[in-house]
Amino acid sequence: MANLIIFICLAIFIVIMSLMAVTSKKILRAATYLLFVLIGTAGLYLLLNFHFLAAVQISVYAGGIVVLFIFAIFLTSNKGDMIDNHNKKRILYGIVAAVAGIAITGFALLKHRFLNYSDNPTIAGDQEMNMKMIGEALMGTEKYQYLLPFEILSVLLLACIIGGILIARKR
Amino acid sequence: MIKMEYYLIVSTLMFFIGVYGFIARKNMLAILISLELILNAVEINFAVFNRYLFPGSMEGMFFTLFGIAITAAETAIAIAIIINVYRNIGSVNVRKINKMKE
Amino acid sequence: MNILSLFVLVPVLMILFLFVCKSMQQIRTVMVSGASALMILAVTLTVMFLQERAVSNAEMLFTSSTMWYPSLNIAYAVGVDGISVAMIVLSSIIVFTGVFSSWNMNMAKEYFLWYCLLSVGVFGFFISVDLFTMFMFYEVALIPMYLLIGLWGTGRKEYSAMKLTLMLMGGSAFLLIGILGIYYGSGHSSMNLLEIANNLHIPIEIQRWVFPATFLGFGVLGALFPFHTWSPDGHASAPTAVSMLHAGVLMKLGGYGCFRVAMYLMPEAAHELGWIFLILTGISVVYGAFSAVVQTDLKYINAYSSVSHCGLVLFAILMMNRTAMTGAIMQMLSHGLMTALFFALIGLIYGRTHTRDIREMGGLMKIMPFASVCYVIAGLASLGLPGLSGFVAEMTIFVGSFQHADVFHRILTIAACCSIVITAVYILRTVGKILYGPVQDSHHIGLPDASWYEKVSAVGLIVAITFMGMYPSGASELINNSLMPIIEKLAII
Amino acid sequence: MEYSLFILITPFVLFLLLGLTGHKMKQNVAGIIGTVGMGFAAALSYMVAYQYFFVIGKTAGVFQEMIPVSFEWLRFTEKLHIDLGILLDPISVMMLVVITTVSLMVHLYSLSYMHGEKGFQRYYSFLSLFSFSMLGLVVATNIFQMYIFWELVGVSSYSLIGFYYTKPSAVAASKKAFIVTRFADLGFLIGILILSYYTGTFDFATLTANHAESVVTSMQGLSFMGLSVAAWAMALIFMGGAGKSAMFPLHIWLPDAMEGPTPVSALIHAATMVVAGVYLIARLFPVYIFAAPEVLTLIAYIGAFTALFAAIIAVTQTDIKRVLAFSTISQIAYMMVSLGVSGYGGHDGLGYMASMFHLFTHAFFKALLFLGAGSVIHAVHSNEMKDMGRLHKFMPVSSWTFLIACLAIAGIPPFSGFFSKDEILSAALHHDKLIFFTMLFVAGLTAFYMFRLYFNIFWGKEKAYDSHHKPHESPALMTVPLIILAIYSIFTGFIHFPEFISSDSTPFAAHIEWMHVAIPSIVVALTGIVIAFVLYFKGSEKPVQIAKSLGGFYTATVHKFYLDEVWMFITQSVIFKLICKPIAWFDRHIIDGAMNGLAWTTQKTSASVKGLQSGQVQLYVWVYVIGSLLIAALALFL
Repeated sequence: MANLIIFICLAIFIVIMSLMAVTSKKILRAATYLLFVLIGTAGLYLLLNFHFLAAVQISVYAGGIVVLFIFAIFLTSNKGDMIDNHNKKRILYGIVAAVAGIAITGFALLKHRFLNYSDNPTIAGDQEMNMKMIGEALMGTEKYQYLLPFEILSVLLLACIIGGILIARKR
Repeated sequence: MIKMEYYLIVSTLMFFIGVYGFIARKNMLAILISLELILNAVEINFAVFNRYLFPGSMEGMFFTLFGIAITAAETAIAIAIIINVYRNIGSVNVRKINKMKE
Repeated sequence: MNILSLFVLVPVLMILFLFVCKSMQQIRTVMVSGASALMILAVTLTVMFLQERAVSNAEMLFTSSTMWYPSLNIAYAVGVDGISVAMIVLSSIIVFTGVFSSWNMNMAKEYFLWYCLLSVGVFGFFISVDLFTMFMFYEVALIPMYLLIGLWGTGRKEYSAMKLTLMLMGGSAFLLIGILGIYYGSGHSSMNLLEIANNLHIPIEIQRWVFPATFLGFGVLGALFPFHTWSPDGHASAPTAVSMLHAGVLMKLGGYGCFRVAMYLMPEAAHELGWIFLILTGISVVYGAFSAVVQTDLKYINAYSSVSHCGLVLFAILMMNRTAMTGAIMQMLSHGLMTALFFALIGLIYGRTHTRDIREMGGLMKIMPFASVCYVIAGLASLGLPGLSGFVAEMTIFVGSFQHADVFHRILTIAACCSIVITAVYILRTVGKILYGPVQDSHHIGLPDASWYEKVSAVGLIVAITFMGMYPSGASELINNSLMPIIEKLAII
Repeated sequence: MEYSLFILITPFVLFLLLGLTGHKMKQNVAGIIGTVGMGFAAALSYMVAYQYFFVIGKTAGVFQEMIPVSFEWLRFTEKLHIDLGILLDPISVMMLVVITTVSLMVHLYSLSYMHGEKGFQRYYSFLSLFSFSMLGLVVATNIFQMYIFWELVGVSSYSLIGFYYTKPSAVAASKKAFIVTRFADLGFLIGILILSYYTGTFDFATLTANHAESVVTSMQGLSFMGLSVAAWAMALIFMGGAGKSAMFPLHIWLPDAMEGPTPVSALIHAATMVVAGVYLIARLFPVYIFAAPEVLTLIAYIGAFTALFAAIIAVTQTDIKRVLAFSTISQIAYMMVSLGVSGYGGHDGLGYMASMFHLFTHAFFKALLFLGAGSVIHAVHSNEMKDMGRLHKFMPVSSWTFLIACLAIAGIPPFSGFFSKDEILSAALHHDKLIFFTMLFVAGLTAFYMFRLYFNIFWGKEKAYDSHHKPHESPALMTVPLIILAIYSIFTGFIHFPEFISSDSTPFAAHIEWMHVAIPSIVVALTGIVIAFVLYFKGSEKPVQIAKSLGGFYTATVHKFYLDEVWMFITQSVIFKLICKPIAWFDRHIIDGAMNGLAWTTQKTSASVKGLQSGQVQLYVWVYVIGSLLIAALALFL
């Protein structure tokens, strides 16, 4: 029951912050709202007992990406950081797409009965994810083990670092 | 009891709010922020499905994990590009980036 | 090596040589020697063909075939009968004279490169007996046209080049449908014309839609009403030699294709649907002539006259008897030669007076007698003066067409006959306006007459026209025997 | 008689020689080469005639047709093929003589008349071409060969009328002549097509053999729009003949054709080419009379009308060449009438014989008239009668020869015209009284206008000639042909024509019907001459008064009954403005417009679709989202 209350609070917080993030006139505020959304998401992960994931979420997203955003905003804003949202037509388009999407997806979601569905996650997996298991899964090459994607990801990140430097450096 | 649908509704809302932002905003950074929202919503879904439908396994979680890493990479590159564009044309308004079209 | 492949190989070699050419002198040497080689080849082929035919009664001679795309049975199959030989001779004459007519082109190297590519397409088309290879060469002939007109043309050249290419491409889309229809309709086992004609049968239900597609596809190139409008604009903008080649040879591709592919492979549908096209061609003949009467641009006059004359070719083909078809092929030869001559002379006149408007010219006979006399000869050939090629071709067509006993064919024949009077009207109007009378524009006084290379081109064509006009049985014999297979096929129905 | 081929080859070779190398020759050289060559051809023709009529002569009482040369030129079908050959029979041999004689005279005359003209060599090469084609026409063995040379004759006539090509009126006249005759030839061609389709042959011999059996049997019972097919075919062929022979209403080109040099008018537009139509009808005469007699009646009436019509116009013309041109039309119409009223065989075929006879005599005296007119024009440098008068004392030879020709054409014995015209009239008398009286009246008119011409030129009032440039007699090169032709005009009448030429090649006896025909015609002719003498010999004012009293009729006649204007209207306004212009407009705007419209539509469509490809990723995303939502909705609700 307490979980439910926490969830509801988190859910309302996330939705409101998301809305603020996409409607805020000032880009720096938008970035801040994004940060709140991400933190809220980390909260959801904790509720789901994905502790490691929550940690990663906060460290990478909140610690890394949002900081990146804020630097970028400082580097690119000239007079104030106003987002002049005058294009009514575009906003209308966006609203149409969003509302329609929510309606259709929501309808599908609520109508659908998922298979293997257990109403009570505690029965099946209500325990903390073992760090040892995560580490083994990341470093192994067996089935359900992810060394190869992990390595590929590291190469990707390397490529990103080089790419980022190359693109952003002064000529 | 928190039902799975509750999580999904939250992620759906987040996703389409992101879509709205992507379509409606002009500032490239704001678009990128919307993009983060979209990705985040998807990642929540992975985690939720993992937990509720396949509680014994960890695929969903790892997918989320990799997703976060790739998002980070993508954002880094995107921001590098945006900064570069800004240097060249002095704006981050997407409507003004049409040099290649002409 | 098959002698026929040489016709494709020689222009290809010319292209290769042109790549390494540096000076105008070298380019001209390559072009003249190449074109002469083609002429000599054509004459050799004619002689060899006549010798060979005396001993063999095969439908096509010098055949050979190499499969190059087995999954669709596409082969590089070549072979000639009397009709193709006649067309090859015509093409070689026009390619040869065309070289002399474009003696002083700017960007000569590129120009002649495309020119040679065009020749590859033309010769390749006439020697092929494989449907797809034929189609491929057809396209090879079309594409250079766009560049030749678009880059070296005059006036609204981009518009005309675009229009011409698009319309012909539209035609070839139909053609492709037709070819595929034939291939699959005949049981997708061969693309070879002879094979399909002799051993396979296309069901009449398929013929009913394939025949119009094929005929229309080739008909667009043969300036079939109402798909002829590329012709006036295209010819008006094209440079001299391109006009010559286009009107002289390329438009013949249409007639030849209608005859070789549409009529030969689908005789049942030809009998059933021929009347529709007969009416269209009948309209072409008269309509083209009437339109030519009021034109003021020399090239437009000639283009409409081509519509009329090429209409007569298709008209005669659709009459489906031996005499008329002989006439059709002779008309192709004759029209090819005289139109080429016309365009060569128009190019010559335009190059000097810088106008093609007949209202702005007059009395050229005094200024450039040689060119004017040639123009008169071309005109007389066009209006069917006995002794020149136009007469024999037209008369063969008329006599042949009149051999039908029913009123429909006869009325059409008589209507087509009327065109010779209208032809006389517009030819004499033009001749009277530009050549005779007092000199209209004082700037024209003192313009030089034809230079030696222009004379070579004009005299070459006149000789060919006169030869054919004086000794028609040569051409007639060459063609006539080769018509038997198709006549038999048409007559069985 | 294979050597008759050289009659054809000589002028052709001359044409090529003079045409290709003439401009490098001296004028005199070219002229002499041409004349000598023509002389050679003329000598050969006389030899052929002599041999044909007197050495080979008749077999079984009939002059046989001979084909000394013939080869296949172009094969159409198994049965139909064009042969080129030489057919000798009485009329073709006669034509050979006429053509080469007149042609030689013209060649000779032109040496002096055209002296110094620019394009002298060209002139001679065209003359040779014309002679070649005309000779080829008359010896044609088949109807298609005739058509071939028929066209060639047309073209050489075109070139010669337009000889002064810098003169717009000459160019227009040549164009008109060619197109009008070409139009008529269309009928000829269609006629040939019909005829050859049914009979399966082009050959004259086969067509006319056994009372035109092949035509009669093959077309029996066939009719089209109420007329038998044979009649259609023959009427269409007559149309061709009418075009060349300038029958009403296709005569309009002939007066204009006088723009050509005068000797050309003499050769082509008086003596030879214009009688080709008559010759054509004569050649196919058995076919006409047995297969399509109704067409012969038509020919007779058209001929009679044309004769009268042209004679009336001739009375009022003031350009001397035009008077002669209308007189030519009128005289050719005589020949046509004569064919139209003729029967077949023996004395019934009198009209046929008379027609050929008149053709023969007319050629000489009309050529003489034209050459004489040329001589006069040469002297006074004008075509108009008002610039002439009292020339008799300046140029006696021209005057006397002209007088002889006038007497011949007026039909005064013993000049040649009397005999031939007399035969025509008596043929008409026995066939149709109406035609007879018309022709008799025309004979009077002829006498009147010819003497009007004669008196106006050589007598009447003397005009104020330039004192430095008094008219003078033409040089000998010009007067000799005049004299020779005058001799012909006097004596050819005495040839006993029925002996040589008749409808079935069987000689018969014809005699002059003094009471019914000859005396009335002489009286009528003399009346005409006397009226002319009274009115014009002294140059009185009476003609003007008469003209005034006639009022509108006179004006209409001077304007040739406005036929030129009618033709002009038809060609310019109807054909050019109402047919060609709209068609050209239709082509440019409707057909081409449709094609361009197609292109335009494609362009517009792609332009509007192009808006979607704005390069704005956000829009793409929107479309993508909406699209995927639509698909999702479809999957959900369907």
